[in-house]
Amino acid sequence: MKDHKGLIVNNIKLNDHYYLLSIKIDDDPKELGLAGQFYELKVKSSQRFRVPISIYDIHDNIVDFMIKDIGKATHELSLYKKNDSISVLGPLGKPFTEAINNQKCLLITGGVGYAPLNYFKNTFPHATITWFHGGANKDEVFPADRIYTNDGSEGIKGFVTLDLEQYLKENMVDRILTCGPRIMMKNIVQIALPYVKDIEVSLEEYMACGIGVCFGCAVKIKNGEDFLYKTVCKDGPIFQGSEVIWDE
Amino acid sequence: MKDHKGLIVNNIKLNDHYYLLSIKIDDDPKELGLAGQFYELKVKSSQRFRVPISIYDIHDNIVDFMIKDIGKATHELSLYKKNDSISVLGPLGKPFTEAINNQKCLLITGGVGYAPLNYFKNTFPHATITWFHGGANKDEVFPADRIYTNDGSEGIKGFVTLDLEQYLKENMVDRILTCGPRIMMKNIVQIALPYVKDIEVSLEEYMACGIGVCFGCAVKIKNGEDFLYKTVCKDGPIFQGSEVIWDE
Amino acid sequence: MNRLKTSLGKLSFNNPITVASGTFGIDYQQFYDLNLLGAIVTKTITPELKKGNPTPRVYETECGMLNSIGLQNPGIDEFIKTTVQDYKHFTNPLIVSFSASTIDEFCEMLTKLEAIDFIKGYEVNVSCPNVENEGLAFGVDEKIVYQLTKKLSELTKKELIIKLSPNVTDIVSIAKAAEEGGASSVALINTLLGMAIDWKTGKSMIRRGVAGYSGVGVKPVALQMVYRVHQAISIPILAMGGIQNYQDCLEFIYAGASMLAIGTSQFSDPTLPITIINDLKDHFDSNKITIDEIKGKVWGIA
Amino acid sequence: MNRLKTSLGKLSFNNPITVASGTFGIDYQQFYDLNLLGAIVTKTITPELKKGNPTPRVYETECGMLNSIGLQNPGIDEFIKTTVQDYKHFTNPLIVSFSASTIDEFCEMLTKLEAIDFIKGYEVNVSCPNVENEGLAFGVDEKIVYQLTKKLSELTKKELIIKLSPNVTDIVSIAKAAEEGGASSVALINTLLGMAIDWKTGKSMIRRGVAGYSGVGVKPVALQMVYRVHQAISIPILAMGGIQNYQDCLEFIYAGASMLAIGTSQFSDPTLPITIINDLKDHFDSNKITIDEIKGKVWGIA
Ligand SMILES: Cc1cc2nc3c(=O)[nH]c(=O)nc-3n(C[C@H](O)[C@H](O)[C@H](O)COP(=O)(O)OP(=O)(O)OC[C@H]3O[C@@H](n4cnc5c(N)ncnc54)[C@H](O)[C@@H]3O)c2cc1C
Ligand SMILES: Cc1cc2nc3c(=O)[nH]c(=O)nc-3n(C[C@H](O)[C@H](O)[C@H](O)COP(=O)(O)OP(=O)(O)OC[C@H]3O[C@@H](n4cnc5c(N)ncnc54)[C@H](O)[C@@H]3O)c2cc1C
Ligand SMILES: Cc1cc2nc3c(=O)[nH]c(=O)nc-3n(C[C@H](O)[C@H](O)[C@H](O)COP(=O)(O)O)c2cc1C
Ligand SMILES: Cc1cc2nc3c(=O)[nH]c(=O)nc-3n(C[C@H](O)[C@H](O)[C@H](O)COP(=O)(O)O)c2cc1C
Ligand code: FES
Ligand code: FES
Repeated sequence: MKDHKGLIVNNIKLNDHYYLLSIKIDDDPKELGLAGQFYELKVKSSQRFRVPISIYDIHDNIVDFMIKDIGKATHELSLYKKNDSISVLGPLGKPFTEAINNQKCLLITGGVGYAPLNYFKNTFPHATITWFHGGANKDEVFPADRIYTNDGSEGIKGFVTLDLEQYLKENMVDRILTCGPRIMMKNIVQIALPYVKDIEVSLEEYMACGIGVCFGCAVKIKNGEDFLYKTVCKDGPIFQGSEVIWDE
Repeated sequence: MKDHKGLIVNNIKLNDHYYLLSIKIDDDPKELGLAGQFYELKVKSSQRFRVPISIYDIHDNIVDFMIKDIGKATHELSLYKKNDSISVLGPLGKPFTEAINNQKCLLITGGVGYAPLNYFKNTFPHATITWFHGGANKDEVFPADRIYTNDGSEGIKGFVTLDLEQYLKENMVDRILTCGPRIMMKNIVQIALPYVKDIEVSLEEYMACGIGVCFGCAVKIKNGEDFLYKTVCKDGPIFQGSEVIWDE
Repeated sequence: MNRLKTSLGKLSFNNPITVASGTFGIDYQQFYDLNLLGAIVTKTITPELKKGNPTPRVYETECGMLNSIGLQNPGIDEFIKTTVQDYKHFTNPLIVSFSASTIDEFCEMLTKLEAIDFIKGYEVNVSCPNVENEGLAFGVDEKIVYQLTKKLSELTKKELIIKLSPNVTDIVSIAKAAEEGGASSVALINTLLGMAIDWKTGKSMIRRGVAGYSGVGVKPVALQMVYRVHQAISIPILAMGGIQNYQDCLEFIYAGASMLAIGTSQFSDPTLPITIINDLKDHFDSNKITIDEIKGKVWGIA
Repeated sequence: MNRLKTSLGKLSFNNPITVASGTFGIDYQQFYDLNLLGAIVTKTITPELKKGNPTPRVYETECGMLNSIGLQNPGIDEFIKTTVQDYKHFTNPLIVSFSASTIDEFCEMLTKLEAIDFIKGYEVNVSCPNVENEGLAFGVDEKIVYQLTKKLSELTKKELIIKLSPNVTDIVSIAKAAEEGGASSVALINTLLGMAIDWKTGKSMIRRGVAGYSGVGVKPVALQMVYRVHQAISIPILAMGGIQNYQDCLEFIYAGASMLAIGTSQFSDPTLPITIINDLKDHFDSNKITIDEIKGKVWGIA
């Protein structure tokens, strides 16, 4: 983890809402991060907090981020151009557990939750990966084995969890890895836990420090009969779905 | 007085510290202001207050401002480019009294205090004008009949008030008009008042509203044996030097 | 349908936007028709002429401004003779702000103002030193706020707004005292105490040292106070503190405000109150809601 | 010559920069050598484990941030066993912040901490609810601040800093109470009470509603309080509230601060404390001045 001076090498518009920002970081490529980890990007429109963005991919010493323009910071980032410099703090957080060879991994993502799993897939070519991806409409859709949209504008009409139970009944799955809206992940855990114990979820919370000192980004994690608050930025963002307290 | 949408038509660097900003304002040229009046320019670096700048000249519907880069707002303005737009509020304040034909006017200015008197001179070509200008060094010097610099790098070495008493003894002067550092104007009033009753000074104060409602820009003005506070932005910036209470 | 209609205790307004006392003057009519405002609030007047404080009196900080005007005003008699007459012909409600240094003086002022029929309400500025109480501001002491409000409420049937100071340990108890004393509404917040120093020289940027802090930097504090006061009292709230746009107004309405005042933000944008009224109208119309429907309806708190 | 040397009552520091309690943790050692700080201040601990408040707990506002962490901490025993041990080998002074809900609990905590020799001072956080006083914060009542400080000062010879809450009518009387009770210095300011609401939906941006406001927006208030407290007491001041750069530090030193803490501003720039130390060094060296020479020397006030 370092506060790097990054250099924008590319910023590609994917559609009206999504773009792919590529940042060159002068550091040992092996130190640039693992699937599930994220960076905190410094922007002008957010002076106090940085913007947490997952690693979408890494090649050589270039880190790619897939970003959805939803507000002032993510909009500002959409305007960055080649050769602009940017301060990026990372890699932060705990990664997804490594995939062992041939492990049957089911990835389930919603919207921009696609990003960290993309890097997971690229990192473990020898795992057996099946990917369900869902979104509100076709702008929210990226390559996957099964596509779901709420409005039916692409793939299957419905939530990404539509056929999940059916699929789990019919297929052997070692692990599920998921990132997306909280309600989606909550449903996945509820549906899938009887079939698959190892469900890793990637959580989000508003962050201040990003490095585990302020306890701003707390999430409720089971602790026996009780619970305790863990930090998304340092203890997470990856947690076991069975350990998260979903009702709040 | 209006909140105009101005258009930058020119921004010329005069030297390392001074520049001439020309702004086109779509309004009746006759309404754009008189010598001694000023505008409040809206800048990004100062979100609450605007920047008061005197009219340096007006031709057709273009208002020229002579600006000295001394801080964040005046620096920001130095970077404005042709075709940038800018919100300008004005003209504000009371102008210098008109010059009647052949009236012998002695203008005394210091540094950027040159600006409002330049417009005065251009406005009243039939007045008989003599101009003393002083500054710290040659960067602070602009065309005038007599030039003074503190460091002697141009013109006469010394304050602009150096030969003032001598000059007033030897020459008939109807009026003095002055703009510059407070201490300069104070000295001028002290030296010149025995010779010339009509001394108009142009005062400065930190401003909030710029239009006379907040009483932020107060200056002490004599009121019989007592005093009262008048506003630079509405009652001024032009006051009779004999009425100002200089010691504070 | 006018979705912007709102009211304080005894007064109804066409829209919820007014101006903060001391930041407004008749000169704004050069920029827009003042009748467009929900109401007009004049600068605080005092029993006698006040010269005001030495300068510098205003300073812009990173997130707001400091002011130390010192209530410069011509005194109530001159105000009645000249200043207030400028407002005679406006059709929207005129609210006059006043202050004094003893309770009796407050009462005398109110009696004088009662004679003027086109004054529709009063905003009582209790942030001034109380000479009968060690020079502490009236507004920091709930008992005194109660006494003062009680006396004033017996003297008028017009809208009586007590404007609270935020520089207190517990604004809720002060607001309650105003309510119990018979105020028909409360206004908050007046300025926080603040300061700024020139880091190069050590010079105070304001001649009096400590000054009043306003503008966007105080907004979270104002919102918190409006929320807490709204939870505790049942008379309406005129809210202010750092409002810069219609979104800020919505925050305050959700927190419990019935009416909103724009202060500091007018200085860089004289027509801002009108822009905000138009934006609010668009927002309420396109969302088909009214002020009453969302007032105080902040949620998600546990 | 080290022009940055400074001290609080019983402790000397190589430079005047420390960190604000709750905004700092050992993790910052990944960015710089923590020995470079004038001192280290740890997050407030309490007698027992505290889970903290529900989320959202943090929110960025236009001019600062809101937090409602709820003093999440493992409790003093766990702190002594693990957290504090991480700081054992630093050579700069270690200051431990703690809080409790009764005076007795405060005293018990101090007694436990006294056993640890590498703790050089205490910052007593009095912004917490006092269960013996209707749950009002300790720090709003001068009598209780006096009592608490008196008891604590009798139990230790180490630096005893009372950290004051700004949410009071008169911070000066509270600071005086701390001084009279035997505090060797005071720290100010803790967070202001603030709030933020999502204007689109009316949802509180912080789960608890009211939260602590910090960052640049509170700077004028902090500066004002440091100035007024410095005029009134003779023990030194550890100042904080919105510091973003060395210029801000100079403002606070002119107002009367001996030592400065960086809080919120670290979040976007983890090495900021070090940048500020270096900038201050340059400033003091090139101007050939020391902290003591300018401390409290604000001028131009009349
Ligand atoms: C671990 C992690 C990984 C993420 N990875 C990605 C990614 O790969 N691609 C992507 O597009 N987005 C990602 N996000 C979400 C992204 O951080 C938010 O969309 C972004 O902060 C919104 O900022 P804004 O100013 O554009 O939006 P606004 O709505 O204007 O946000 C205002 C502020 O709210 C906070 N905020 C808003 N939404 C979120 C959120 N979902 N999580 C945390 N804070 C928030 C931030 O403090 C932000 O400054 C991730 C979030 C986390 C926590
Ligand atoms: C009536 C009037 C006419 C003026 N005419 C001119 C002119 O023609 N050309 C020119 O270059 N300058 C003029 N000035 C001065 C100019 O307004 C200041 O130099 C400018 O405000 C400095 O802003 P800054 O942010 O660059 O400097 P900073 O030092 O960073 O100023 C910070 C803030 O301090 C205030 N401030 C600083 N200096 C002054 C000042 N002298 N007067 C009022 N407020 C100040 C402003 O609020 C400013 O936003 C005039 C001032 C007045 C009052
Ligand atoms: C220059 C100035 C003068 C003020 N004068 C008064 C006043 O005379 N009476 C009063 O009650 N409040 C006065 N205030 C306080 C405002 O009415 C308002 O309560 C405060 O500024 C917060 O609102 P804002 O952040 O929108 O400015 C003044 C504020 C400013 C900035
Ligand atoms: C996230 C966060 C947590 C905090 N936790 C504590 C705490 O545990 N104890 C304490 O005394 N102050 C706490 N504070 C207050 C800070 O120490 C400091 O007084 C305040 O933030 C003002 O400084 P700043 O504006 O530089 O942040 C906290 C502040 C923040 C932002
Ligand atoms: S953001 Fe500070 S602990 Fe996670
Ligand atoms: S700046 Fe408001 S009265 Fe002059």
